[in-house]
Amino acid sequence: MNAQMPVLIVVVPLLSAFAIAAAGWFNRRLCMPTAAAALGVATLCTLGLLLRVIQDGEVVYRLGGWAAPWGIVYRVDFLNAPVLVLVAAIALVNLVATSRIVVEEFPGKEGAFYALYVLFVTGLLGMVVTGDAFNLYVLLEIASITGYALIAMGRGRAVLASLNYVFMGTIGACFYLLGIGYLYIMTGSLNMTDIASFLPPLYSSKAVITAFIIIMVGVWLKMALFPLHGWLPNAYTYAPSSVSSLVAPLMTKVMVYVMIRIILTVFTPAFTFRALGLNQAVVWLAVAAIFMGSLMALAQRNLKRMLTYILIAEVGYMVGGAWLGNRAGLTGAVLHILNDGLMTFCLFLAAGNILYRVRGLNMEDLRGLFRKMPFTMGGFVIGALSIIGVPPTCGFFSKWYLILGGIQAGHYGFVVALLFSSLVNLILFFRIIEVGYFEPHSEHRHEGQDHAPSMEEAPVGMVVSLLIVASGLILAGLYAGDIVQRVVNLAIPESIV
Amino acid sequence: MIWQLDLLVLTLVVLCGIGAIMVRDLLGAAILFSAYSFLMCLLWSIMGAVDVAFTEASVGAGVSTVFFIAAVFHTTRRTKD
Amino acid sequence: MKTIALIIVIITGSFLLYATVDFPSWGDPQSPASTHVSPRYIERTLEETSVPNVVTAVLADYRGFDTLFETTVIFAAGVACFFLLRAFGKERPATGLYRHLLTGVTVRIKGSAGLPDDMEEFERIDTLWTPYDPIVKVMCQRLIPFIQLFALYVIAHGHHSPGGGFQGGVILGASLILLSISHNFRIALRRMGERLDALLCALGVAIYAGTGALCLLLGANFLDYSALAGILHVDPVTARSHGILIVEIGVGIAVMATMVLIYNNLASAGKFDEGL
Amino acid sequence: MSDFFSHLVARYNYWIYITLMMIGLYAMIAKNNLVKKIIGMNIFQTAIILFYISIGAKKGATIPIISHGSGHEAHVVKAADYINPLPHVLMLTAIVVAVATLGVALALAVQVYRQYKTLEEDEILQKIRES
Amino acid sequence: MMDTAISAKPLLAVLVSLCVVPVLAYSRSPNVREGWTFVAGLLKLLIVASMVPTVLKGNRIEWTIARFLPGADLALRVDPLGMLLALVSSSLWIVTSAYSIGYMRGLKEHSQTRYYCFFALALSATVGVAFSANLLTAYLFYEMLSFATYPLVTHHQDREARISGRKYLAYIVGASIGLVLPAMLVTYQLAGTLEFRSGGILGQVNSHSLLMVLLLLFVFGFAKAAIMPLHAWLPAAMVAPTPVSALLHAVAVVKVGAFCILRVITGIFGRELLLAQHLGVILCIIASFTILTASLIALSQDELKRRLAFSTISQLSYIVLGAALLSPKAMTGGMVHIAMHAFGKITLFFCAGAIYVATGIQKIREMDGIGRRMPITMAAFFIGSLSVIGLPPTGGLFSKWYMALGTLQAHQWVFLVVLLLSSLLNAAYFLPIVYKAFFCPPQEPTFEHTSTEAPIWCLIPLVITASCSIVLFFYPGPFFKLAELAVLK
Repeated sequence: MNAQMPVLIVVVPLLSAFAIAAAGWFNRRLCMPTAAAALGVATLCTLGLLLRVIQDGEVVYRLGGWAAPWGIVYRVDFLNAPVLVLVAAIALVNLVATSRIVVEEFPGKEGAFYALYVLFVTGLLGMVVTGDAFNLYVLLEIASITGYALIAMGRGRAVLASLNYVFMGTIGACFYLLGIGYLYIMTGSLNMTDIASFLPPLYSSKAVITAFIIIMVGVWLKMALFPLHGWLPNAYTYAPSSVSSLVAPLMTKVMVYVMIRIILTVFTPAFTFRALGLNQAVVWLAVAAIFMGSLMALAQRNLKRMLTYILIAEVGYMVGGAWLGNRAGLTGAVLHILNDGLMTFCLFLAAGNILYRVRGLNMEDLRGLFRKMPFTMGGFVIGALSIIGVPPTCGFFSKWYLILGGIQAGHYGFVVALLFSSLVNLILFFRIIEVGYFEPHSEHRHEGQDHAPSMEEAPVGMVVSLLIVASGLILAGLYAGDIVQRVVNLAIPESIV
Repeated sequence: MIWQLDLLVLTLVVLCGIGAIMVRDLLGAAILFSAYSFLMCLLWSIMGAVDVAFTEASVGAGVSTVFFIAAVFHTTRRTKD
Repeated sequence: MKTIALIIVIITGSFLLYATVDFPSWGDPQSPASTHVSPRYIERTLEETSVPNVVTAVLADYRGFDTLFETTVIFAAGVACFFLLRAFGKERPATGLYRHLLTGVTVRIKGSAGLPDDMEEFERIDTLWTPYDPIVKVMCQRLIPFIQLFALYVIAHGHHSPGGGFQGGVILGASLILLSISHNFRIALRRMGERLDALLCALGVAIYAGTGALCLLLGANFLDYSALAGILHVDPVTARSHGILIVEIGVGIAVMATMVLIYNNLASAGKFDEGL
Repeated sequence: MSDFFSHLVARYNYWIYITLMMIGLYAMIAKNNLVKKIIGMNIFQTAIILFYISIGAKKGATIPIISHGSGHEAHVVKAADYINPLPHVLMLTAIVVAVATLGVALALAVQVYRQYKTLEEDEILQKIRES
Repeated sequence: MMDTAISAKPLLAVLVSLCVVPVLAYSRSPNVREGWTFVAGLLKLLIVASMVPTVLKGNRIEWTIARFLPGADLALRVDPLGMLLALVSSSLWIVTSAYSIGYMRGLKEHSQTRYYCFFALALSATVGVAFSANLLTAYLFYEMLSFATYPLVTHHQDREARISGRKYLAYIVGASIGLVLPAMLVTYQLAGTLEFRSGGILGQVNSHSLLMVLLLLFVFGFAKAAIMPLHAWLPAAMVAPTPVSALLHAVAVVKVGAFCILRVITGIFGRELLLAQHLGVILCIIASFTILTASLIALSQDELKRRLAFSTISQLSYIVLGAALLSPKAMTGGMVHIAMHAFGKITLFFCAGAIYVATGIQKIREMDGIGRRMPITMAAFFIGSLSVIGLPPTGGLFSKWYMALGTLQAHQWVFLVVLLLSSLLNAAYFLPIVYKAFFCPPQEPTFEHTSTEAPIWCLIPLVITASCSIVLFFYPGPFFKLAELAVLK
């Protein structure tokens, strides 16, 4: 079974999705445990795979037994193994954490919800693990279609936001597909490494350059890089909280992974960073994204909406870091995929907990929360510190590498943007913490009671999950050195210094 | 294959495509889109992609159109553009 | 908005046009696409899978994993439509329309109770859409079995001619949709209930994924049909051919059920009472 | 002139696909009606499929179904005789993806209409602003 | 001669107070809670003290907790300078805990559990900074300290606390992210490490302007040291309960800021480099400016705690000045000043708190004749003042004496004048209070004859710290030994 681990990651959730869909028609209480079991197995497999990769290096799995350019292969290396662990673990924790909400939010449709949930995760895992450019497109569409449906079930403008996301997402995916078509017409192959082996003589070909740019635009659309971010804030704000804490941390991160994969594996750094000469422009785009995201976040009065804009800024971090084109920057970008996934997950989970109890996420709803929900707010504060970049939370270390990369590349605009965004994040989060800490809870003020409103935490499962994730942030920070040395460093080709 | 014929079909495809997005009636647009799909299917069978053409004929010209009509039936035919 | 769109479109378009300069010319047999990966498919499909239709072989075997997810996409879309639109709890419209079958007289009954559904003289008709066209009705009634037969042929004969599980499944689904359109929604629903439909949906894809998983249990890689040789008592190459057939059947079932599921949800706007 | 024609014949497929794609893209961005946008989306996707099929085309070749008679021992299959099947396979998948997206998009459009009683984007935004 | 022992003791010293936090959070009864605080405080002091002999022998104790970056691990190292700060802060924690009991109970403050928890957390961070082996670890604990003290500063949770809290974070965290972080990154980029080494790690850098920018970034970035113009948070933070002001704003927080600057000067730049590049003088000028200006402002303050706050600002710059003079004597003096000033200033704060608890008076002009009502408190206040001014019989004399000698050693006459002038100013803003308290008649004669000392829990600590100041006059040995070792290394 050890040899089959790469495919089990995808197949176990996939099969469970059908079981869940069927179970939804007979016994709806079976849905959640089935999904949890499947994701649990997938998480174990990803962990096993990570260990194997650390031990033996790259793992290649041939689907259907066909060799690389003819069949589809899975390729697990130092770049995607940690991302796999991240995706599976976050999906599992979120599933357990939000099981209470789901029953209340989608009565009668748990079967469909969990089937879509697991399929979404399958899609993401597949995107990360695959070594075939076209296969990635199909899995991207699975993740997208399930994502559209999940997001649309929220309140308010969710449906419209989701439809908007459908249009933008389809344009993005189609651009990606078109780019792959351009590569196919020039090389005749769909396998990533195989394409890479044909490309060097074609680096100056207009078609290849166009292919690269189209793919990048498509991927940027999907990850909501400024100025292609228009769909994201509404979609993630109005999504149900059980969904936004899954989609928001993972979708953008996986797309960043895809971008790095294409830059490094398909096109090789020699093309991206030397032949193309777009580094500076893209990093400036990222700088604009960081500034825009931070400033827009300042203008928001709703916690979740603020988080979505922070997400846009964070995308800027990773894109900028990856395009700096040096080792420190790429290390920062890859590390930030992992850290930012955890951080945003922590914050969205906390927002979900708050929403569960308070029924609103506007500033005035957050009053007195430190008294009312101390543990949730504790988790929130740790997440916030990580986003701000305070050691020993993990956010500090990725930011460290990103800034170091900026200094090494001499791109001071990027350095300034990162520092600026850290300071803005400090303001953003302490504004919320102030409201929660200083202002008395509104209900009690009306009733005229003098003090000490009773504690009213979210359900235990939700709080415990949040605290686990929060402690994960600190652990990931404490072990940042090991993660970088044992995994991330080896994910970056040696040609990059 | 005869490139003149090919060109003719291609022109028709473009015309149907433009028509589908220009006509001020959603039902009409759905039917024009169906025609577009069918012409596309012709084009592909000319190019020898029989399986794809087959699929497009059943999906694009068939089921998709039914979906469009079902959706329009439950919403509205009216459109401003 | 229009000008912005026009600018974007023109920029993108000219950018893409600019790239075509470096393309190999249309239909060039020496282009990389025709010389690198695909020749092996054409030259060795027959000996490796004994399927003459190269597209089917590549679809279900060489790149079978793509197709598994293609089917999953369709499944996901079906579940998504159900998830988005389905509104449980049947409320009938306030007035029911009933047609006396012998005379064609339409009766309007107020109140949501209405007449029982299984009466022989009266037939419930939709309040929104009440065509009465015996020609269409009878013609479709006669046609549908042939359409379905053709669909089965397409699925089964995918090895040797254009077609396969996907096309056959769509045609099969279309035949049920045709029933729903030509008669009415409830009759079609009686033929294939919502639960059955949803189960078939999952079952079809599960057949596909299950075949793959079976190969895995038999010690080969996922979707390596040659591992089925031991169970099917044939040589590995024929086992591949059989494996492809099994998979195509799964695809057919899944696609058929999903098409009906999407149609049902769209056409009744999730109420499953009155259709198109 | 003949040079131009040969160039035209060699390329016009690509040009047409770009034209169609831009029609679709334009509809998706500029159109106000949601169903029109969905139509645009499908045109966009179909155009890409056309592009892929054009990649697969091969002059002087036939459809990729290998003829195998009874005496097939001596039969040698030559790649140049058959059209490249790979793009066809890919595009079957793409068509399915397109129809799946279409289904979800239409379901969303029906929901939007249920919520706002209109399919025009500007009217919807107007209603959101008013509420 | 110099050995390095590997031992988890420094980690234990950091963790003791951290581990007690959950216990504190879950103890329902106040007595249990305070009992645990004492236990943790004593344990901490014992662990720190047990390392003193090793350090005095000139050896080091190291412990690496986690590996962060190549050349910058999360590592602790006990050396003389760190020991100095750790010793001061951990011993004063116990005293402050006792004082807190009297103060918090006396005023019936709310949320005392939270208060003790974050207090313990802040102490962990302080010892963490003291024992940091490299700049990154120091930065980590520095930030931890900033956030742990935020709930303490804003303890009252009212409008004023909110504004002060905002100011506090904006200055301290803003400066550390905006200034220290980039400076640290540039240093890392230049040197490839962030370890504190005796000769500095930037030796190979030649660019004068780059070094100057780095130095200024560090000095202003560690805003806890309250170098002007980044000092405004300190007076604002005086809204906190007095024990917080006492321990954190006389000992832990501000000393950590000054300590970090010392570390940067000795461990990152190195004395030789600063001498060679003539960077010490710039620092001296900045520090002198702060010393004089803050003293002048203190003169005009009427609220006692605010006057003490400005006095703290000026005294902190003594430490920086001492280090920036770069002569061994001055550096020793600066380092010892950490301890001397801590004991003196904490006494003063305790007194201010005791006056507030007993009478509710905060303004100096209302303090006429208060010495008759609270003789013990005001006597302690007098001793504390002497220590801060630098007069015998208190320990404050020695640190200033060494600094003065240091100016001569460095041939910087100007700064000798600054030192003397500021001492005069110190006397000018402290002694009138004492004079008025004892010799002016009270404004409200009704209280004239009632002796209203503060609760006993308040009184004992301030007596202890005041006597410590005197003891340090007679036995300043250990601290000087530590400081001299630190300078020599």
